Amino acid sequence: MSEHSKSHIHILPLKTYLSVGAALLVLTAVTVGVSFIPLGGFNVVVALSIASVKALLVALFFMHLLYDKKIFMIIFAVAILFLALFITFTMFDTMRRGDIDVMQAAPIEKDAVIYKERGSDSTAVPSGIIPDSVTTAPEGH
Amino acid sequence: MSENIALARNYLNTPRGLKSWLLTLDHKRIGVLYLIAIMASFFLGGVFALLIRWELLNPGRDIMGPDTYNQVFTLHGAIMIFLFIIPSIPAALGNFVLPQMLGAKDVAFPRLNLASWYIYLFGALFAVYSMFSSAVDTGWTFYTPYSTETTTSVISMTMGAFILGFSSIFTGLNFIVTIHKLRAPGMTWRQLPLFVWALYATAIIQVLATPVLGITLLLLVLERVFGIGIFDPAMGGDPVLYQHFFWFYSHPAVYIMILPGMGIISELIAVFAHRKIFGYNAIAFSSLAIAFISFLVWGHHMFVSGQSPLAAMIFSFLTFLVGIPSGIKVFNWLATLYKGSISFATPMLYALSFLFLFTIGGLTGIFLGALATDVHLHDTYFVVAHFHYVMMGGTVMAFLGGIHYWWPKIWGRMYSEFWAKIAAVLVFIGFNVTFFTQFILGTKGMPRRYYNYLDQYQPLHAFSSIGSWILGLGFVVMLVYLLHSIYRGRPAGSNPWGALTLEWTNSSPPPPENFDEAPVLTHGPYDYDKVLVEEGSPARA
Amino acid sequence: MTHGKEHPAYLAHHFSEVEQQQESAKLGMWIFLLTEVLLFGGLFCFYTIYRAWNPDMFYNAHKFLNVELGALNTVVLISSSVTMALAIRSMQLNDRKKTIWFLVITLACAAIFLVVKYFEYSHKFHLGQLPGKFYTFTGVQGNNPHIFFSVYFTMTGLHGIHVLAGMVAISWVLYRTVKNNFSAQYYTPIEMTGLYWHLVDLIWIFLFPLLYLIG
Amino acid sequence: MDSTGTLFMPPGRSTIAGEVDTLFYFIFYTSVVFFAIVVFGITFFSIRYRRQRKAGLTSGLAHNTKLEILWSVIPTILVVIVFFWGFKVFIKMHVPPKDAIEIKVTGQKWFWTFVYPNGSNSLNELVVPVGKPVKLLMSSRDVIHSFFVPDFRIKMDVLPNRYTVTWFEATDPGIYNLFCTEYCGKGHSEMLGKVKVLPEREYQAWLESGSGGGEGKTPEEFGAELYVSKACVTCHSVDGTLLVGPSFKGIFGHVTQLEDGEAMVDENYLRESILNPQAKIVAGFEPVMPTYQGVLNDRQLDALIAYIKSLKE
Ligand code: HEA
Ligand code: HEA
Ligand code: HEC
Ligand code: CUA
Ligand SMILES: [Cu+2]
Repeated sequence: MSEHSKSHIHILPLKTYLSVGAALLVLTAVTVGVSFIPLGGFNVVVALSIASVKALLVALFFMHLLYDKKIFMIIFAVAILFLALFITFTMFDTMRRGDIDVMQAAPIEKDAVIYKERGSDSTAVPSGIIPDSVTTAPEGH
Repeated sequence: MSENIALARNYLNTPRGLKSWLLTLDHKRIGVLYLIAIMASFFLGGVFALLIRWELLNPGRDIMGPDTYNQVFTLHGAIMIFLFIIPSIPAALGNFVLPQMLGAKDVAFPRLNLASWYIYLFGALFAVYSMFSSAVDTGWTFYTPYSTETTTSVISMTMGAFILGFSSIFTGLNFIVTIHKLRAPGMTWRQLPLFVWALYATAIIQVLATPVLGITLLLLVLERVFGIGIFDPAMGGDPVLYQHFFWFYSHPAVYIMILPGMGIISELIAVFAHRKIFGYNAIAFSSLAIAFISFLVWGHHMFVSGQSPLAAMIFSFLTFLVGIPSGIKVFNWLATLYKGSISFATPMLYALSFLFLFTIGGLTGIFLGALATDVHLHDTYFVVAHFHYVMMGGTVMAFLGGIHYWWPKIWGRMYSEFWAKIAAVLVFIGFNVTFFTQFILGTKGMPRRYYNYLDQYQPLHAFSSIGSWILGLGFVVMLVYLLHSIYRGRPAGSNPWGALTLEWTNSSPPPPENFDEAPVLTHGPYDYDKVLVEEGSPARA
Repeated sequence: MTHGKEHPAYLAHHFSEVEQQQESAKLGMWIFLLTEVLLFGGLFCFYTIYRAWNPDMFYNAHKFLNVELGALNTVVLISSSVTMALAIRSMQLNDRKKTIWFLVITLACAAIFLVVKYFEYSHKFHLGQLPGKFYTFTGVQGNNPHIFFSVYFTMTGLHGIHVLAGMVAISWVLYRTVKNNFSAQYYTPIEMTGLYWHLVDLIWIFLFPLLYLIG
Repeated sequence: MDSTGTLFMPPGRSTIAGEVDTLFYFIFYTSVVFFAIVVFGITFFSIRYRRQRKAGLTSGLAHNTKLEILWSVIPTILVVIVFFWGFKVFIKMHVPPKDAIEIKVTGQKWFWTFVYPNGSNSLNELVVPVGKPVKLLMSSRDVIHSFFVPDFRIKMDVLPNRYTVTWFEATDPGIYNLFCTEYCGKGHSEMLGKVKVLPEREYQAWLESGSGGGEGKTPEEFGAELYVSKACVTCHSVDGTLLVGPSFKGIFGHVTQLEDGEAMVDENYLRESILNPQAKIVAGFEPVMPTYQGVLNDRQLDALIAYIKSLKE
C-alpha cells in the first residue's frame, strides 16, 4: 500500500493490446493448421504448448499479471500447481492398476449397459448368482 | 440485556430490531448468527448420534430398522461435517474475533460475509429437506455406485453440500483478503496472533479444495440424472475415481476442521499459562506445512479400494509427513506450559483435554496411515474412534474452549465457572468412555456402518452407548448455564483473562465499529513475560 | 476516516484508503479465479483420465466436433477479450464513450459465442450425440463413446454457464458506466469483470484444442 | 498368538497375521511412549507451574534449537521406519504365491458366492484347505462390497465391473467370520459369511461332493441347512419379520398378492420363484431377488421347497 505512484494506474499502450490480440489469433490459426498434420503423440504436445503460450499471453497482458503485484502471479501459479498435482496423483492410480496383476487394470465389461441393451432386442435377462464374467477371463491392457 | 451493560453502546444493542440483525454487515453479528446456526446443527447432529448409540446398545433391532439406521448415521455424519464442524470455528468464532485481532473495523467484504451466512442457511435448507423427504442413506461419503442407484434423496443432500461449499469458499476468501489487507498499521506477519495464522492456513485450504468438492458433487448429480458415465461402472465409469475426487476435498477438509482448533489452542495455552508462546514461528509455519501436505495424502482413505499399489505407497508416505508438523505443535504447546503460571479456568480445561485427546486421535492416525495395518483397520470402528478423537476430541474441544474463552467478549457476561467445570468433566469422561472402547471394537474386527452385529461385540457397544449418555448430559448442562449467563451472568469487564491480543482492548461486548481509531500496537500478542500475572486470577473466580 | 482526508462515496467505511480497497477487491477476485480454475480442474481431470484410458475412442469421437465452428468461437472469444481490455483502458483514460462501445462489442461477441454453441449443440442433439445414457449415436468406433460426449457437454456446458454469468456482469458494469458511476479514479468493478472475462477466455483456449483438435 | 488374541487384536490365523500384529504393536508402543510424554508433561507442568497467589513474571523462553530439532527428527525417523515396514507387508499381502488355489468371489446385495477351481460353488461359506495359499479373484454384481476376515487380517474392496485380488494362507482349521466392510445398503450388516478352514483331505472330499451335501438328512432338515447356506436367510425370515423379501412363515398354501394379480403358493410357484424370481413380483417388494438357476440342483430345490412347506403358522 506504500508505493502510491506505482500501483495506481498502469496504462498500457493501445499497440500492446492489439499486438497481443493479433498474436492470439495467429496462434489459433497455427494450432488449427498443425492439427491436420498427423504427428502422432506430438499433436497433443504441440496443441497444449500453443494453448499454454496463448494462456500466458492473456494472463500476462490482458490480466495485467506482468505489471501487477507479484502476489497475483503467485495465486495464479498456485492454482495451476494444485490442478497439476490433482491430476498427476490421480493418475498414479488410474494408470498403474495392473502393476501386480494385469487383470486388475481393465474393466471386465468394456462397454456400458446402454450398448448391450441396444445390441440385442430381448428384454433384460434376470441376473443370476454366478456372473458370466467369472468364467470369461478379461483381456488385460 | 439489563443494568449497566445495556447502557453502553455495543454491537448487540446498536441498532436494535430483528431486521437490523438479518441485514447486518457487522462481522460480529454475522459471527453470532453463525454461532446460533452452528450450535443448532450440533445439537441436531448430536441427537442423531444418541439415536445411533441407542440402536447399537444391543444387536438387532432396538428402536429402528436398518433403513432408518442407515439414514440416521448418514444424517449424523453429513450434518456434523458440512453443517457443523467445517463452518464452526472459522465462520462463528473466526468471524467474531478475526477483524478485532487485526485491529480492523470489519472483514474485507462485509456483504459477501452476510451472503455466505445466507448461502449457509440455503444449503442447510436442502439438507433438512432431504431429511424429511426420503432421507439419504449413502453415508456422508456418497460413494458411487451406491449413491447413483439408491432411491433416497441423494440429490437434495448433495446439492445442499454443494451450496454449503460456496459458503465455505466465501468465508475463506474473505479471511485471506482481510488478513492481507486490513491489519492494523504496523502489524507485521510475525505479530499476528496464532489463531489468525491458523485461520489463514485454513482459508487457503478452503479456497483450494472446496471447488473440487463442488464439481464432484455436480458430476455425481449429473451421473444420477444423465448417467454421464464418469463414476458409475454400469455406464462405463470408475467408482474409484469418485473416491479420488471426493477425498481430494475431504481429506484437506479434515484440516479445515482441525487447524482453526489448533489456532484456538495456541491462544488458550498462552493466555492461561500466562506465558510467551514457545516456538511462535514453528507453530505458524507448521500450519502452512500441514495445509500444503494435506493436499497430497487423500489416497490414504483408499488403501483397500483397489487403487494401484504405487499410489498407495506414495499416499502412505506423505500421510506420515503430516504427523511431523502436528507433533511440532503438540510439543511447542507442552513447552509453553513450562515455567508458566497455569490457571485452570474452563477454557484451559478444554485446551488440556484437547492436548490429551488429539494426541490419541493423531497417533491412531499413524496406525491408519501405515499400509499393512490399515488393511485390517479400514472401515472398522477403529476408524470411527480415530476420527471422533480428532474431530470431537480435537476440534470440538477447541471449539468449546474458544466458546468459553470468548463468551464474555461476545455477550459481555460470565457464565458460572462451577457448572462449566462440571460440564467439562462430564464431557471429558463421557467422551472417553464412548470412543475409547471403539478402538478395541475396531481392532477386534467390528465393521462400521453396521446396523446389527455379532453378540461377541455387545459388551463394548453397550459400554460405548452408556458413555454417550454421560456426554449428552454434559452438553445439556452446558446449554443451560450458557443460555442462563446471557441474561443473568455477571458483567465480564473488557479483559477477564488478562489476555494481550487486540480484541481484549475493546469493551465487552465490543462497540459496533470495533475501534474508533486504528489501534497502535504497544506489544506483541504473546508478550506475557513482560506483564505481571494478575492477582485475582480467573482460576478462583 | 482516520486520515481526515475527504473520502469518496465509493470508499467503504472499514477501509482507510481507496488504494487499500482496490487492492483488496483485486486480491479477492484473483482468489475467486483460483477457485474457478480448480472447479474446472475436476473436469480436466475427468478428461485426462478417460482420454488416457481410451485414446482411440477419444480420437474417433472428436472428429464429430465441428472444427470450423470451434475455431470461429475461439476467434470471437479472443476478440471479446481484446475489447474487454480496451474497455478498461478507455476508462483509465477517462473516455467513457469508448468504454461503453467496447463493452457493447464484448457483450455482442459473448452473444455470438452462445449462438454458435447453440447451433453446435442442437446439431448434436439431433444426431443423438448426447451425454450419458441418452446417447444413441452409432457412428463412433471404440468403447463407450458416450463418455466423450459427456466430457464435451460438461466442459462446454459449464463454460457456457460462465459465459452467461460473464454477460450478466458485463451488462451490469455497462449499465453503471452509462449511469456515469465510474471514472479514471474508480473503475474497480469493470476491472474485476474484465479479469473474470479473461479467465473465461483462458479456459476456452484450452478447451478448444483438447476437444476439437486432438480429441 | 494365543487363541483369544491380544487386547487389541483378534487371534491371528493366517501367515500374514503375525507380521501385521508385530507392526501394529510397534506403532502401539511407540505411540504409548509419545502419549506418555505428553500426559506426563501436562500433569507435571500443571502441578509444578500452577498459578500461585503471588504475582510474578513468567519465563520468556521461546526457543531451544536442540529440543526443536529433537522433536522433529525423532518422529521423522520413526514414521519412515513405519512407512517402509508397512509397505513391505502390504506388498506381501498383495502378491499371491504362484501355486495358490484360485477361487472366484462374487459379492452382491447381500451375500457372497464362491466358485472353486473344479466348478463347484458355495454361498456365504468359503471352504479352504489349511496351510495352502488361496488367491481370491473378486468382483461385484452391483455396488462396492468389501471382503474382510479379521482373523486373517485381510481386507479388499470388491468392485463392480473390475477384478480385485487378495490372498491368504490359513494356519489353523476352524470357522472364521467374514464381514462385508464397504457400506452397501440395507443388508450391509447382514452380509456375513464364514470361512471354513479344513484339513487338506476333508477339503478335497468336500470339493468332490460337489458342495451338495445333505446325505442322510430328511428333505426338511437339508432344506433348513440350505436356507442358511444359500443365503435365503439374508432376505427371508422364517418368523414373520419382513426383511428385503417376504417371510417364508406360513406362505405355503396361501394366496400371495402380486404386483399384478395374485398367485397360489404351491410347489410350482415356489420353484418358479426361486429359478425365475422376476416372473412374479410380490406386491410391496422390489425385484431384487437373484435367480438360483444353475446354483441349486433338483435335490436341493426339492429340499428347500419341503422346508418352506414345513413352515406353518
Ligand atoms: C479433524 C479431523 C482429522 C484429523 C486432524 C485427522 C488427522 C489424521 N488422520 Fe484422519 N480421519 C478423519 C479426520 C481427521 N484425521 C476422518 C473424518 C476420517 C474418516 C472419514 C470416513 O471414512 O468417514 C479419517 C480417516 C483417516 C484415515 C483413513 C482410514 C481408513 O478409512 O482406512 C487415515 C489413514 O491414513 C487417517 C490418518 C490421519 C493422520 C495420519 C492424521 C494426522 O494429521 C495426525 C497427526 C497427529 C499426530 C501424529 C499426533 C501428535 C504428534 C505427536 C505427539 C508426535 C509424535 C508423532 C509421531 C511419532 C508420528 N485418517
Ligand atoms: C464433528 C463431527 C462429529 C461429532 C462431533 C460426532 C459426535 C458423535 N458421534 Fe459421530 N460421526 C461423524 C462425525 C461426528 N460425530 C461422522 C462423519 C461419522 C461417519 C458417518 C458415516 O459413516 O457416514 C460418524 C459416525 C458415528 C458413529 C458410527 C456409526 C456407524 O458407523 O454405524 C457413531 C457410533 O457410535 C457415532 C457416535 C457419535 C457420538 C456418540 C457423538 C457424540 O460426541 C455427540 C455428542 C453430542 C450430543 C450428545 C448432543 C447433545 C444434545 C442433547 C443431549 C439433546 C438436547 C437437545 C435439545 C436441547 C434439542 N458417530
Ligand atoms: C437378495 C435378496 C434375496 C435372496 C438372497 C433370496 N430372495 Fe427370495 N425374494 C426376494 C424378494 C425381494 C422377493 C419378493 C419379490 C419377488 O417376488 O421377486 C422374494 C420372493 C421370494 C419368494 C416368493 C415369496 C412369496 O411370498 O410369494 C420365494 C418362494 C423366495 N423368494 C424364495 C427364496 C429362496 C428359496 C431363496 C434362497 C435359495 C431366496 N428366495 C433368496 C429376495 C431374495
Ligand atoms: Cu456388502 Cu456391505
Ligand atoms: Cu484423511
